[in-house]
Amino acid sequence: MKAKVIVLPKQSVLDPQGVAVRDAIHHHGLPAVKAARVGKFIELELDGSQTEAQLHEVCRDLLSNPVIEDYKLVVEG
Amino acid sequence: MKAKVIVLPKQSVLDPQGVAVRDAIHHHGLPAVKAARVGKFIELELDGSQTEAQLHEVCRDLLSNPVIEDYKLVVEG
Amino acid sequence: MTVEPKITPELVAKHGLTPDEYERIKSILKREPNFTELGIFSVMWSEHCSYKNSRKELRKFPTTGDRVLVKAGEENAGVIDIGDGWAIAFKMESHNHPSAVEPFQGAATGVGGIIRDIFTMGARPVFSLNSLRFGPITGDSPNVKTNRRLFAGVVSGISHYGNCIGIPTIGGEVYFDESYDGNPLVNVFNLGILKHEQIARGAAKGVGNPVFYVGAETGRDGLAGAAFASRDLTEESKEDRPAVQVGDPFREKLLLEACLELLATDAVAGIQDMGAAGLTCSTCETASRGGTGVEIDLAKVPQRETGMTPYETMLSESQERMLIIVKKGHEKTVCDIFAKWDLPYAEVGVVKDDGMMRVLNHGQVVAEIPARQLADEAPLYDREAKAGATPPQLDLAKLAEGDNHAALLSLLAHPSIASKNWVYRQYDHTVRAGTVVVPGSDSAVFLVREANKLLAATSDCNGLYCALDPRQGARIAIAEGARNLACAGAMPLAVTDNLNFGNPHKPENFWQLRESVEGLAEGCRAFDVPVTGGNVSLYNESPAGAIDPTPTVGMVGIIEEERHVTSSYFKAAGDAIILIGG
Amino acid sequence: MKAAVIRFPGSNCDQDCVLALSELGVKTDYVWHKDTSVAGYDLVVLPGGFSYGDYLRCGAIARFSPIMKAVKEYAAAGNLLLGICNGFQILCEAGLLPGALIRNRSLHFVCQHQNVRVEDISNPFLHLCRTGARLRIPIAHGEGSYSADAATLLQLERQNRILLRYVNNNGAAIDLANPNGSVESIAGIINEGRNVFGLMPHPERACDRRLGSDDGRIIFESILASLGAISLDEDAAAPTTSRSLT
Ligand SMILES: Nc1ncnc2c1ncn2[C@@H]1O[C@H](COP(=O)(O)OP(=O)(O)O)[C@@H](O)[C@H]1O
Repeated sequence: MKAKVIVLPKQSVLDPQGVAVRDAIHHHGLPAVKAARVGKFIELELDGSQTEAQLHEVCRDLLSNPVIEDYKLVVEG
Repeated sequence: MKAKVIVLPKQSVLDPQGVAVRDAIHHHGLPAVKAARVGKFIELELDGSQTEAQLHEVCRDLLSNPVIEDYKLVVEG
Repeated sequence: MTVEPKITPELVAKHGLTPDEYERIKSILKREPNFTELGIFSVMWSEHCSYKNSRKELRKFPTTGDRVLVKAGEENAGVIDIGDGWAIAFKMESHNHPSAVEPFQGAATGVGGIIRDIFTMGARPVFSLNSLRFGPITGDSPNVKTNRRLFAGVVSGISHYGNCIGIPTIGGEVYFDESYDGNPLVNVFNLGILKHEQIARGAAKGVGNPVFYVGAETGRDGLAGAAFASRDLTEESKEDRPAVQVGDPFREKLLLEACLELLATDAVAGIQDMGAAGLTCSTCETASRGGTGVEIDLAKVPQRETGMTPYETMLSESQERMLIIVKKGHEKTVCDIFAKWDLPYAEVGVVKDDGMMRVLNHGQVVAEIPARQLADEAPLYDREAKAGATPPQLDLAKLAEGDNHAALLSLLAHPSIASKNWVYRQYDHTVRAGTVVVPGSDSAVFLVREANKLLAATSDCNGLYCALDPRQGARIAIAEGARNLACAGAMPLAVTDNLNFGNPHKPENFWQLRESVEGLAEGCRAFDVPVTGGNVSLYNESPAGAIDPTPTVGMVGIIEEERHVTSSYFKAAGDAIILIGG
Repeated sequence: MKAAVIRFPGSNCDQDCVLALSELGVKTDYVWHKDTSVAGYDLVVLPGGFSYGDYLRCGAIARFSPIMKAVKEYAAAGNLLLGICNGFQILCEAGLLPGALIRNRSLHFVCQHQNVRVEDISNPFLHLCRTGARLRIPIAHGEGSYSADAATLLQLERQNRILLRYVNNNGAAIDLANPNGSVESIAGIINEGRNVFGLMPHPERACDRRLGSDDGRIIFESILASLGAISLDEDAAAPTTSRSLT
């Protein structure tokens, strides 16, 4: 059983990484990329004894910083 | 049109962040998490003028380092 | 066009302005302000920008001396002569409130802000210090966990920004005490080196000169952060906090190099960083200092987000931006240098002779305010000062006899006393190849190669002493700084300070502020060192109460001869140990 | 002889490198990352710093900057190329050296004076040292943990291409003395052609005794000597242990 967590900077917050990546892709010769945002991807392996609410708590308190980031949680299998 | 790129450390490569995340989750009181891996999530906004091969090239050459990382590319919409 | 809200007494209050202050605004404008103008006044007249509650006290500092080239308050930072045509610019600044909300970014942008203050003076930043206060970090209570998160976040924020930009952080201090529970203090210091003739001014000189905006695009970050920093922290501040500013040290590095490269040409008439209150502060202050007016058009300002209103653009606190007054005819020099460093730039306005700060949006006037009255004529207050309750006296006779050995060990294990290696190991303290005495000694010693000068620097303040007796505590802070410098082999040159206190509307807090300022002033006179500038951070107060008064002192000294350099470690077995003073 | 220090926009040890080389009497130029030639130089240095903010991975973006094409050709022709810290990361990203540098195992940036042991002197960068000599040189990095697969490591070992290892005060490469979790305590490696050297420690910060150590000089002096730019009395120059003050 697995959970996948995606953490991305909030839209209103400056994302210097995203800007650097977009510029680098342009330099690389691919102007088709209009914007880039860079966040974290976290894969958790679960033994099944957890609840989804517990996972959300971990996402909110530990894996993301609610002040500047949003997260998405997908539990699989 | 969007592309999503997930970059994760190869299984064989040390992932100190993953270990730290797992330990922190245990501390938080959720032993159900057996392992964690931490990678990057990159969201690209596209104008449609690119080919999938070009995106793969960017993923391979720029967004990931094949020596230590694997990537997954999903193009949407 | 969005319709701007109507000005109501509630809206005025929400902007932190009193009815009297609002009347004063009307008499300056000779009419009602519009929404944008109200926002502009609210940030310029916040404590953070106007020092309206503390300015009268600050006048008590000694600010003159043979070595003073630029006095406190004149510019972004004071400048001190160190001989042979060389000078230093240095200053300390707080980022307490932002760090309480988001420790990593709050501390990081604090470092960015103080570094901009220094290179705005034309100086190349060469080292930083940091002075930190947190609540207790040992134990398992929710408060303690928060404190640990704040502590770790602040240290990595400073490390991230300072290391990336390549300026060594060579010293500082960290204290842990209940009074800082939920009210962390993050004071950062930077020092830069320059030749006397390189001193740059933040004045809009030369009517007709173009005004340039350079650096990062403006977004909605930190809207009205200056006003935010001029309030107590409450539970709700977490809700109505401004969009958090995110620092980009890479951009700032480019900005630093580009600005220094530009200042080395003959193109610049004036330069000012956009710190708190961004465009607002930089336009009206340069106009006020230059005795001129400035007109800008917001439509020309590089923007990161779409649909920003004039109010938002003027009040944004996006980081890594500067305003440059360019000598007419030298526009191309500016464009070439900023293009070389891949930085956004735009000609956004012009210097006028009418004393007004005029803001246009697509050619339409959206704000028009007399610059000098906005920048320099904020109301000044004499707050009521009254000593608080006398702190409990410790009766030494009643102290229990204990195991001295165990007591010593537990003292040494206290986080405030224990080694700070965990902190300074995360700071690049050897970049620029000049650190002669690394963190861990009484003062750091730095060899400024361009000038071949050895400088020592330290930051000091014991909040507990100041809580017991703010005047005496402040004098002790100065004396401790001077002692730390002497122990490194240095003669003290000058002082910068950061006054961290609670809400000044409470008489006991204001009393602490006044006593501390007078104590610092006495200390400075005793050691014959001028104050070259600093920062005031009030409202460091949560529902549990105000912080201990913390007038942090940053002191810089010069070491005349290399053989005088001394560090505080024991060097060899068999060396004699002598105790002096007492 | 002439040296070039490449200046990426976020380089921050470029000035320190120029200073260290200049003080040894080497004429040294800055070369801008947007330039396209390093012709005429006898030594090229990729300095430390955060080349492009290091936002994706350290060195990932720098690898594609215009100057790197020239640097690769220059190295392929057998000329001396030195990558320090971020420069080492760029060399790995660019494929000029094998392996990669990942996040320190502590997840923290680490800055301290560090002992490293010279493992091999049959190269232009360390030939004035003695094998086994201990040098004390500052490190300052957040992503300095060297990582490579088993086959690569074996090859590095067999070809004597591991040039520096992190060690303790007694010269032992024990785990406690490993500041970042590098595999086999590796602090610096060289390419197969033995002309491209990457290392995490900052020798340019250890060229002046006033800064606590001048052990870094031996690296620059070795380079100069191998280019025939100086001739040294080898015994006088070769430290068997640290020459530093403390
Ligand atoms: N936040 C910090 N950043 C960098 N160095 C620090 C920091 N805190 C403490 N240090 C360093 O640790 C050493 C001891 O600090 P401190 O305990 O304040 O000394 P003292 O009490 O002797 O003045 C000093 O060299 C100081 O510069």
